Amino acid sequence: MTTPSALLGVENLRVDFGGLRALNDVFLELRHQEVVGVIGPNGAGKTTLFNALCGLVEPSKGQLTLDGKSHAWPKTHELVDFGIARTLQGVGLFPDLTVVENVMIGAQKFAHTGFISAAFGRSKDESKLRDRAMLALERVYATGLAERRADTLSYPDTKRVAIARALVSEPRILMLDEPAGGLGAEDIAWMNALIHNLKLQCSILLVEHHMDVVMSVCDRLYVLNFGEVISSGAAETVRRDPAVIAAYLGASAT
Amino acid sequence: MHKLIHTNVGRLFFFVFLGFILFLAGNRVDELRVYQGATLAMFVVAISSVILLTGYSGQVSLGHGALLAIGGYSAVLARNYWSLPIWLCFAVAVLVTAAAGSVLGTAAARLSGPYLAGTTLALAVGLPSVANQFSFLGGEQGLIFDVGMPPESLGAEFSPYKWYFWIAASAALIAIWWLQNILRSRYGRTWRAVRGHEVAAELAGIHVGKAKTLAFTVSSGLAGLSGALLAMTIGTVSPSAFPLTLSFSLLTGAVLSGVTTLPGVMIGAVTLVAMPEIASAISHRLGDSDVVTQNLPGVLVSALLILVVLLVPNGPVEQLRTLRIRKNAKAHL
Amino acid sequence: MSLIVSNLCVDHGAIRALDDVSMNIEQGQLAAVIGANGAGKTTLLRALSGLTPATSGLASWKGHNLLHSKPEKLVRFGVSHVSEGKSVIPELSVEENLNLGALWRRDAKESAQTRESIFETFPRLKERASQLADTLSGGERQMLAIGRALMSKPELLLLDEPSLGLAPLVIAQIFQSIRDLTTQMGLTVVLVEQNALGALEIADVGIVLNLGHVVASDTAKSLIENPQVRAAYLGY
Amino acid sequence: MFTFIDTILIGLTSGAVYSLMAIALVLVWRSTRVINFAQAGQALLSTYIGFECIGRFNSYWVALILAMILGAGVSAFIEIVFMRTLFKRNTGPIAGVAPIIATLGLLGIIRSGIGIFMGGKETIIRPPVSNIGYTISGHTFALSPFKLVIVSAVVVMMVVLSLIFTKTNIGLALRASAFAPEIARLAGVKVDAIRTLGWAIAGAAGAAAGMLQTPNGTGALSPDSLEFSLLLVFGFIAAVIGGLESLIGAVIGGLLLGLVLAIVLMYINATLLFMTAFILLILVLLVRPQGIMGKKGGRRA
Repeated sequence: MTTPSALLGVENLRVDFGGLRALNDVFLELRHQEVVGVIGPNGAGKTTLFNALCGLVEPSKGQLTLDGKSHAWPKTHELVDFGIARTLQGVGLFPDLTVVENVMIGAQKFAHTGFISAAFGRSKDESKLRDRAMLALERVYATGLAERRADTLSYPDTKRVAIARALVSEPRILMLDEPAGGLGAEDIAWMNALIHNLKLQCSILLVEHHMDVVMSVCDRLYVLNFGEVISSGAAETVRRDPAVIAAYLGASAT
Repeated sequence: MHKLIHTNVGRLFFFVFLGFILFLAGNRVDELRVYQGATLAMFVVAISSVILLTGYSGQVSLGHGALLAIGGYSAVLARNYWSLPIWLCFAVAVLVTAAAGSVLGTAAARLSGPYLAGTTLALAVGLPSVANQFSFLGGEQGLIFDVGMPPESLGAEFSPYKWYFWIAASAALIAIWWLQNILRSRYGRTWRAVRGHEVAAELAGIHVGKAKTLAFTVSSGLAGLSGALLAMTIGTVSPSAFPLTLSFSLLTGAVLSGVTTLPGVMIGAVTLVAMPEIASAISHRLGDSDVVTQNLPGVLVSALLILVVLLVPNGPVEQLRTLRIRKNAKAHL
Repeated sequence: MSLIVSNLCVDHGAIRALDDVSMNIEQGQLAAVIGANGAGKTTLLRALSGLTPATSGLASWKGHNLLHSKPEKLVRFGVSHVSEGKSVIPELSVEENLNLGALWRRDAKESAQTRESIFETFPRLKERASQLADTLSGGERQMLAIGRALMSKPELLLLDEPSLGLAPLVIAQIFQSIRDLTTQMGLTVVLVEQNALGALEIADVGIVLNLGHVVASDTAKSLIENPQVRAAYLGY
Repeated sequence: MFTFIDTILIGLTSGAVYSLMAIALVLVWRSTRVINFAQAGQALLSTYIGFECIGRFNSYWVALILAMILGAGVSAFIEIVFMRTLFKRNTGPIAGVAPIIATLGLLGIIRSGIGIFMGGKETIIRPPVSNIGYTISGHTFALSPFKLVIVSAVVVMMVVLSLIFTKTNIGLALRASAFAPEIARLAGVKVDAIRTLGWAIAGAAGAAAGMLQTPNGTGALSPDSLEFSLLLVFGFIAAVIGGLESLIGAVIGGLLLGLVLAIVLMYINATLLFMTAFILLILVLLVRPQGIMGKKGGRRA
């Protein structure tokens, strides 16, 4: 089912929580230079799908392919090495680090200073990491925030920094978990433009509730309901799918 | 000056300068103060070790005394059995304790807060009793730790206590310089990130278990060093030198220092050194009864601990910093 | 004599979750509050039941101020909240879950009667009375959660997404019982739902939230036809 | 054979007291998510109160009851005065550690405070009935009338506690507040008051542990006595082995620890007691990081 050229493919994914089946037979494909949206009503399993991809929950079964080759489900800390970076719904900045330090954590995979050299104060790649971090901050227009502590930022700013922290690892796949969630209209427009911009650099997998953002940035959509894919395809087609409309607006009670 | 401290070379000079000041100071005060200086240096290292573990990597240790014991005993054994030079004994203490810490840390990384607290507590209570089991550890009386007389080149008047102070102060300076370098490097950043948000740290490619184990290992190394210093200042190692109250005092020191800030460490160390003296002054006023003299330090330390946790939970230094940030934020508006 | 909310604002840290929300619900009405995820529906209920402190604004029930009171106090005043995600305690038995709602009541006989009437409404709960709530299906849990709230003799019932994660047939059942309960017991109900059409069909009035604002508020019938409902969900 | 029977008897009696202490810790953990290191200190304080009561009323039994009541009061006081303030203010980077540190501070104050006010006096609590073992066919077993009292007192208290928890409204409120405080509040339970009650019951259980443990040992009561170090450390290890969440777990943990320690004591060597407890703890936690009856952590993100 997966196209050989796909960057990332998921088939037959199943996740159980105790007796509850959170995901069943879920499939998904992300190709080069593509923005794919995962949508669906509350509790449909979208975040669970992200968590399964990131090794935060363990699938009961399912196959994963990276670059068309079958692959074991990665451990969370290995994702960066596969070129996958993810933002979290709750943002998850490190509160007592400065903004630039937060982003430098994302660039960890480029750091090579050994423990002994670090102990003797010879961290050679420190300035390189900082440069990378500043570059990433520039891409989200947040260089001005670099020296602020993360816990002093406004909410929209934390979202920018979180994206910069994901970008700095130069991912091929960027997973955004509700990038527009909790933002006001102005910031949503800004986020929309940013995602359009990022499209040029990497493929994006997106969970989002704001349908105008979804419709504006996504090439293709997967719609989840009750843990299953109820519709998938080009964004415009999916939006007209009666099954999707029913899932969102609810079926008649009688 | 402030800017200079922020470069690595600058800090190295700063530490050398600090060492020089200490050297001058050591020549100008009486024997008791010199002895207290050595104890102070020991506490600085020990509290830094607790701060690193609790403040930077977010793991609670109620049993640091046990790690100090490992360090103390290994230094003494290295001295007594292989007659190693004194600086090598300290190195042995650091390495052995770090190795023990890495084993413990691997187990600790799997445990969440209360379980880790319980395990370290049990270790602190359990470990010293091992000394009673094996005769080469000297049982209840323990072993004598003799670091030897100061080199003759220092002159005839150079007292042993001054020699202890020299050793302890230079060990502390080297350890703190070394620790600061690590905390400013990507390792320190990684620990703070793990404490701040484990999942986000993992997503950024950090192996959380390894990071925690490394923190435990480094912290243990420092604890081992301070254990050896403690053994040197009191001249022996024995189970009773590392009681549960030592572990608790170190935690108190760390809280007073503001668990997350290394610069505050002097506050904690000075308090721990000064406490017995303040207590004896007060108990003297109360008429010098035995029970008061024995228990007053405990009351004072504990009361201070509770007050700090209730009033300035992140320590005085951190509290000031937060105030400053708030002020700045207001100024921005 | 009704539920009056005016200019209610609630902040979650730096995020404003509810912005200047006003509504007026008559006693005995079933009001459906609908909107997509993140619209602020849950926050509204949590503010009304005292779980989340409001930043500013007013909310009153029968002339009594709801804000700045603790939830355990408001229960005694007739406000019962069934929070999101089937709010039952899985470690307790079905009967214990129900009894929990009446612990504060001093009228043992009447509470027993209330329990019987709940068992009549949801016979499934009676069959499973001694089982742990953990063994219940999703629909049964929702019934239990509503039953627990009813044990507190509420006059104002706040329901947070009772349809969440349930199969369509079960949703229809639950909605029907909510409608029946409202009519029979003369309750005032605020029903927060993502399942807009289902909720509006049983409701008297409807309120549409989007990004923390009220974007529409009308009788349920006319809202069903209203394009703003679709806009709030599907972006068109 | 006799030795083996004695081992089991010693293990069960000391295990019963550890269980009682572990129950106290579990009650506090469940109601406020705090490990109360001051528990042993509170037990010590209550036992001193009990000692004074014995002097005044000339009855161990009256003293036991009074010590439990006053122990409950002290515990409730600590919860209201310290824990509530702590939770209200506590937001900084040491949020997770602060309550532990505060209870350690309390432990220190209680111990040293008692040391100052009572340290000079000789204080001995004699068992109300003989603590000399029964002799059957020439062998004196490690089972004395007082040990029987200990075991039956612990059993009675456990039965009473489990009846309270499963059969009464208060018990229902206690369990509901422990498992799901928010739902309990929505159901009208005054969770704050229930937390204080949880601490109070824990205080009573700890007081009982102190009053039973002291005469079972040397009978000498002092702030640094071995008995209270045992209660502090072993009660705590028992609770952690049991998983911190369940009262049954606490009992299992206490008895398991008691038996294992008795085996070491009888067959190997008393100096290894603490080390054995540590190793047992590590072994249990390596197999089950959440303790025997503890629940596995949920989803992380």
